[in-house]
Amino acid sequence: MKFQFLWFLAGLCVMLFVGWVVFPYLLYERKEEPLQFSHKIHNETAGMSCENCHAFKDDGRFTGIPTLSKCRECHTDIIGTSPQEKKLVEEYVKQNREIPWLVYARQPQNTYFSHASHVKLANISCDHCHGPHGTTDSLRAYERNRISGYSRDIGGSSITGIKSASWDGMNMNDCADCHNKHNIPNTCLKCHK
Amino acid sequence: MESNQNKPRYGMVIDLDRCNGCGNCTLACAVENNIPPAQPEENERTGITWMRVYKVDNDKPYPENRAVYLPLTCHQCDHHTPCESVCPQKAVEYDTETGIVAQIPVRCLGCRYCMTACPYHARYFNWWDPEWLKGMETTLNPDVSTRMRGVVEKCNFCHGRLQAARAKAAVEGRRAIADSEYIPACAESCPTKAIYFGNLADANSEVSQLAKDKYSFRLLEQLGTEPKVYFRSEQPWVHQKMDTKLSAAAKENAHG
Amino acid sequence: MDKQYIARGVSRMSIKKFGLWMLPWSIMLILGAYAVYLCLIKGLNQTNMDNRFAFGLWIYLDLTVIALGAGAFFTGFLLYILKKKELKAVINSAVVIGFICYSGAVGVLMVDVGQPLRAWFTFWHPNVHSMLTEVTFCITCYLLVLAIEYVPVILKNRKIKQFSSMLVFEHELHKLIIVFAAVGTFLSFFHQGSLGGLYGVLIGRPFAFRPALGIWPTTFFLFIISAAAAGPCFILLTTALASKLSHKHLVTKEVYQMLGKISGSILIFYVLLKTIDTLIWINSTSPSLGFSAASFYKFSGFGTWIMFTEIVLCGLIPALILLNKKMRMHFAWLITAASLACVGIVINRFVMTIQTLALPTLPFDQFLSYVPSWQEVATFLAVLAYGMLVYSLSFRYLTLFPQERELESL
Amino acid sequence: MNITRREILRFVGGSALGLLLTPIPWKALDDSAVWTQNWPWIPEPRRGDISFKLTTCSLCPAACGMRVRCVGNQPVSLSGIQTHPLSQGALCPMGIVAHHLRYHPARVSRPLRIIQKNGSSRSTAMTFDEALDDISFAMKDARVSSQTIAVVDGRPGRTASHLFRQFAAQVPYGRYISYSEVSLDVLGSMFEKPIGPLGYDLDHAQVIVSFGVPLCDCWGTPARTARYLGKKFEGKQKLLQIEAYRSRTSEMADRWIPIRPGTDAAFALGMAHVILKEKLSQAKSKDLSEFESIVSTFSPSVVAEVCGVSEDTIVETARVFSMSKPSVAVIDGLTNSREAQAAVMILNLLVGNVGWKGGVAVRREVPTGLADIKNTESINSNMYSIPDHSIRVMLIDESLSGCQLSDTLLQKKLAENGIVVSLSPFVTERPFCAQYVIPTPVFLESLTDLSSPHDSESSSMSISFPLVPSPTGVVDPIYFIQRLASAAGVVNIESGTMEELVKRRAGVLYGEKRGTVFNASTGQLSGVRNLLSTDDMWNALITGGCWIDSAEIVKSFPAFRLSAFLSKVDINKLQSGKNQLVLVPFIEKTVYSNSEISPLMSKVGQESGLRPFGCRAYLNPTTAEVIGIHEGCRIVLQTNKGSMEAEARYDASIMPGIVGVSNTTHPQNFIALCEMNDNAAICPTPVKIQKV
Repeated sequence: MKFQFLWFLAGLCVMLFVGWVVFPYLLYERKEEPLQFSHKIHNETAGMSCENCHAFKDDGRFTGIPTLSKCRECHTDIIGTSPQEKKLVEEYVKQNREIPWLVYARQPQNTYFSHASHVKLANISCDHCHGPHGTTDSLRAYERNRISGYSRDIGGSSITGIKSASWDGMNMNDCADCHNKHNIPNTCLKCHK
Repeated sequence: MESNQNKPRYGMVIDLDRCNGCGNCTLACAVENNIPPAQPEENERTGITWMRVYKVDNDKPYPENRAVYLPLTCHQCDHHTPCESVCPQKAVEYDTETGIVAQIPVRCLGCRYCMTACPYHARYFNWWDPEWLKGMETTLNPDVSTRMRGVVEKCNFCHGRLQAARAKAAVEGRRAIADSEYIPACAESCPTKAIYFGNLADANSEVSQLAKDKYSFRLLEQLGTEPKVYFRSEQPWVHQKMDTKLSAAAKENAHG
Repeated sequence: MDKQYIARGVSRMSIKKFGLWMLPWSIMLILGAYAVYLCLIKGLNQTNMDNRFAFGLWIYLDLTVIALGAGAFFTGFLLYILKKKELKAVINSAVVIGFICYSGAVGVLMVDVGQPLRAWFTFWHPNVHSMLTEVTFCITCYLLVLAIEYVPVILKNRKIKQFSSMLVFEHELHKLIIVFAAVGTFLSFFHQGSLGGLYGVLIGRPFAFRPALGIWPTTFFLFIISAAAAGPCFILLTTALASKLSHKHLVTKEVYQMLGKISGSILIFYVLLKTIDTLIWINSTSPSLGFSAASFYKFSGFGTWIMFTEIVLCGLIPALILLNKKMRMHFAWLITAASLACVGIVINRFVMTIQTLALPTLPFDQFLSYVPSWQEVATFLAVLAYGMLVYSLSFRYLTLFPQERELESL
Repeated sequence: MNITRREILRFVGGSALGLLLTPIPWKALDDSAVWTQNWPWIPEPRRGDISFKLTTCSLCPAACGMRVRCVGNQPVSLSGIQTHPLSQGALCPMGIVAHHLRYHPARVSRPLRIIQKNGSSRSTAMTFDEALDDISFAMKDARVSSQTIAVVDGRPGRTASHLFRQFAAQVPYGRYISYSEVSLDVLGSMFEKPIGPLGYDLDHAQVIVSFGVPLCDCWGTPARTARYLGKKFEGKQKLLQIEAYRSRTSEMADRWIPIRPGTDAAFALGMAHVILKEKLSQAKSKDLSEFESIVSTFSPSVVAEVCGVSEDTIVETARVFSMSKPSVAVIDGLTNSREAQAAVMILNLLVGNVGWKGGVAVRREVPTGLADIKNTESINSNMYSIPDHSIRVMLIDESLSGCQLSDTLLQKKLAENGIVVSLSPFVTERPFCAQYVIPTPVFLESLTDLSSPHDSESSSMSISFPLVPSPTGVVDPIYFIQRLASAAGVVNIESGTMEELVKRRAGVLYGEKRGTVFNASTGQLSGVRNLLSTDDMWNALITGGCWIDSAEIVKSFPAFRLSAFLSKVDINKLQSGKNQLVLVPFIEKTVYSNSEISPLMSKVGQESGLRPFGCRAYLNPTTAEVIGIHEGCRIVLQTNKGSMEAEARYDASIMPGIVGVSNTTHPQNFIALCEMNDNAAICPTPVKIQKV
């Protein structure tokens, strides 16, 4: 009898392992960014501020990750020693190709988000949602959900969806929770287009 | 539902005597809202035209036959919004901020119950996956998402334009937008200025003035859904055909 | 060769004959499966539905089969709650029919919606004001209940009985059957009703709209009662059909009588209410929305005769026949009346779904026509075929009619 | 050890329970739903900076100012410029989706040789030089056989037009053929000496008598309707629409006068008859007596019979027209016989509103700043004056869509061995007689100056400036003509790119210091005098601006002959089609006459039925019931030229006894059915109808 029960238990354990360890590993596809970028160097050594690249336009839109023209302002030619910069100048600036960044926080096309109203009106700091990435020295791998195609940052790092920080996860519930907390109306059209 | 005090309630007044049925509104709408061109098999009943111009005539024989062109779009019903209450999964929502009735295609499961509920037939189903000719997909409007087959869609007064206007205001530190900052594509594109758009909650706005005009009427007003799209015509037969208050009053006078 | 599966004391046709009988239905099912595949892969452009006729044959099918499938819950209700012991003779059959109707309906619904993979949103983000939400919840739950009620019938199979554990399980389950019957009844009352509400709430369709009693439009209650009336009739008919096809006495005359009597008494009640409701609609509801009721019947082919056929010909008349003991005793009359009653319900559901959409609402609208595409029809027939297959198998290998053994041994 | 079945069952049971305790089912459910929301095969709008650029629409001479919304450099939508003096923020249906034309399936980016073989045509790609060789060879051949080489220009008055004329002037037997608004050309040619370019000054007219011109349906400048409505509601302008069916225009018109199709000439001459009889005209014409004799047969009673209207209607219309000053009579040039056009133009001459404000405006030439052409008279001509089957090489500039000359006419003028070279961005049914197609840039890719719209009082000039590069292999019309000239050897022609030449023209205009310039970016209208430099002018013009000439009233005119085109006019001929079913085109003249339209136009045709779509026959219900045809059934239209299948549609706005036919899918099939007038335009054709 006891022995028979073991078989049941075995099945249970195997499945739990598959579900909690193997599945999450298989679910996400890791991709390296086309180019390494150090926020650290740019704001410490080059003494740039966030707004140099991530700025608002007069029409209320946010630049997000700047286009090549921004990089070109300094990197028309190689000015440093890093191989990554060499790559930037030779493969992108000189050939005038936009850098195909993999955007961690990229929302799907059906979602509308106004940085202006959150930053200018609600005075939310950038790292509240994006985390303190301003001082990082390198870019982590981009993880793509093989089924939904979303960046892992949207669903949050934990498969359970439990947030470890305010910037861990950017899906609808995260937005809704914050809106509810500050009783901002949660109507669909606020965030959908 | 919270009170809509001093919140805008966007609406339209369409002057039928000015409409020449050119179809600019339909096209401007399609361009603005990324509505794909027709599939070969598509027809008048399966096509997608958020803003649709009907030819309405007085049922008289030639040469007494008269007609007006009637641009028909979602009426953004204010009260007991028929489509909203029927959606099983909240893909339809009355936006208390603006009075606009939202349709969220990504939430929609395509049961089409809302379409049977809508008295104006202003809701359209994606019977096909959207397809654009090669290269044409580069002309899509980034402020509006494309839809997929099997979902319902409809007019939302070019909400993308409202969001853009709000963002602009936000950058300038303003919380509210001026009426002049927001106008849907159809109204903007009308060459004869037949479509007036604005805030009905503001008693002084051009639209609310026109809506009060004795020649203005609403379709199926008796249903009591308080649509926010008004029509206007000084031709008596139009009022008879649509049996409006005005024609009813006229009948009264005729009888005694 | 499959003798050991067939219940003791009853004889069934040879496996060959049975195979021949199953063949056409199987072909029908496969054809339907292909149509379904087309609809799921290419999208609903495969149907002849359109923006104006957004609901078509399939929704009509759903409303109809669920009304006819009501026999399951109602018989259960009568048997286990009201203790009408005679109905034990048909309860198994009723459960199987119920299961077929409901699973068929749910299956078709999954093809009918444009995005089946999002269907579960209804459970995750339900809009409690929507009749469709109510329908979805109740039907899925009730389908579960029916499945559970179906299990003991299967477990009683001669072969499966051999597993002792199964027998035990069956026994335990059977003790609980009354609970399921109660739950089933409760759920059914709601979704039968909300199916009626589905159209009754459509303020934008003055032809279908009905004022609310409490939170539900009158159609909510009319649908419950009409379903309750039609259910037993359908059981009666199917049983009669089964015994005709199998040349066997499956249940005693008394059972037929009882089903007929019950159905009749509910039907007469329904006809009364339906008449009152219609009068109110003609004189108050419809005019208040700016439409004279007459304006709905001025279109060729869709005159008032439909209303007459529905209420009088297929409502009042069968009700009277069923209530009249003499006529009820007469089997032919019984069958005729039962068929009429079912037809009445079928017409009612047609009027509610199809005619409502065909009628114009805007002053410049026209009366619309709609003809289903072959894909729609094939899917429709597939459900029929599926029903036939499941019922035939059940009839062959399971004990649907406990009385059969005695009646045949006589 | 051996594993029993039960053990396996237990294992499965355990893992089944385990599965429910893992995120797999829920995550899979959720993500698969998300997948349906972002299907990879559904195109996503491009992301990028939003900007607005200004230019001018080149689809027709109306030259509307356009505000182009761009994502990155990609135009995504078009809207009008509210402050624009001519277009006033209005666009037409084709204009509002013109940015799709670049992606039209019929677009060509390589020169094509088209071989016609019994009905079907086969096209093969070739290099630009190959095409050039073939054509110049044909030209040499033409010189030998002394056959005509014609350049056909649908949009005269452009810089390109000037180069075409230079070309025509220098090649032997060269002819330059233009056909902008033919009715005005007809009027012009009634004068003994040319009196300069003409235009209808509709804005200042008090009464407009329109013979079936879709004035309120995108004819001329799209802003026309709004302007008219404004005046109409103030009671300042009357529009009398004379037309067989209740078109959009007649719906809006102050009065609609339904006449039998094809009887416009009769009605106009009837009016003339009244005007002369009642001494309402002071016109001094050399051939007045001759004219009077012609008109004498057109007494109101007769005309009323022919047109199917009451006598009073004719008399009344004539009085209103001649008594209210200013007034103007308008007729569409491309769909009416020259007789009809002449008859209507005569009305303008009779009441003497030519050169009057609110009549037919006489404008001044807009200087090109290019070398003048010597023998202008000898090369300028119109299609009718060209003998049939005489053209060896015909170059048609279709690089800009707009009004088009009937293919039948072109065919008629072409020699047996004649070749047609079409300069066009598209290859479709349309240039069916072309042997060579030279691909040209399309709107938003091409740079061109635009001549004045024919419904405004004064000359104007604007520039459609490219916002996107054109695909490789596409050549500018003037580059082609320059290369062809040098290949032909005999010709020396203005050199330089389009931009250089147009810039020169702007410079000359600036030099002339006349007229005003509109600057779209500031919304300001300012006199050319007040501009600082020629660059100001140029920059204003290339960004949706325009130059408008100062109107001047012309005092004296050369003598004119009223009976010029009426030699063959015969009241009895005009009776044709009476008491029998007649076929008339039921195509909105302007809307679908454009060579190609955006696929999105399906919204106003195929998907809404707002405008004719497919092959349909529109009948008055009474007519239909007489023949026993019900809505939507398939019918066969049988004329003595051929037959065509169509879908019957009821339409109470169309005159009983008339079959209005639209064929948007294969226009040629329809044209093949119809009889043509001397203008090679469709005229009412008797037809029989059978059910399929």
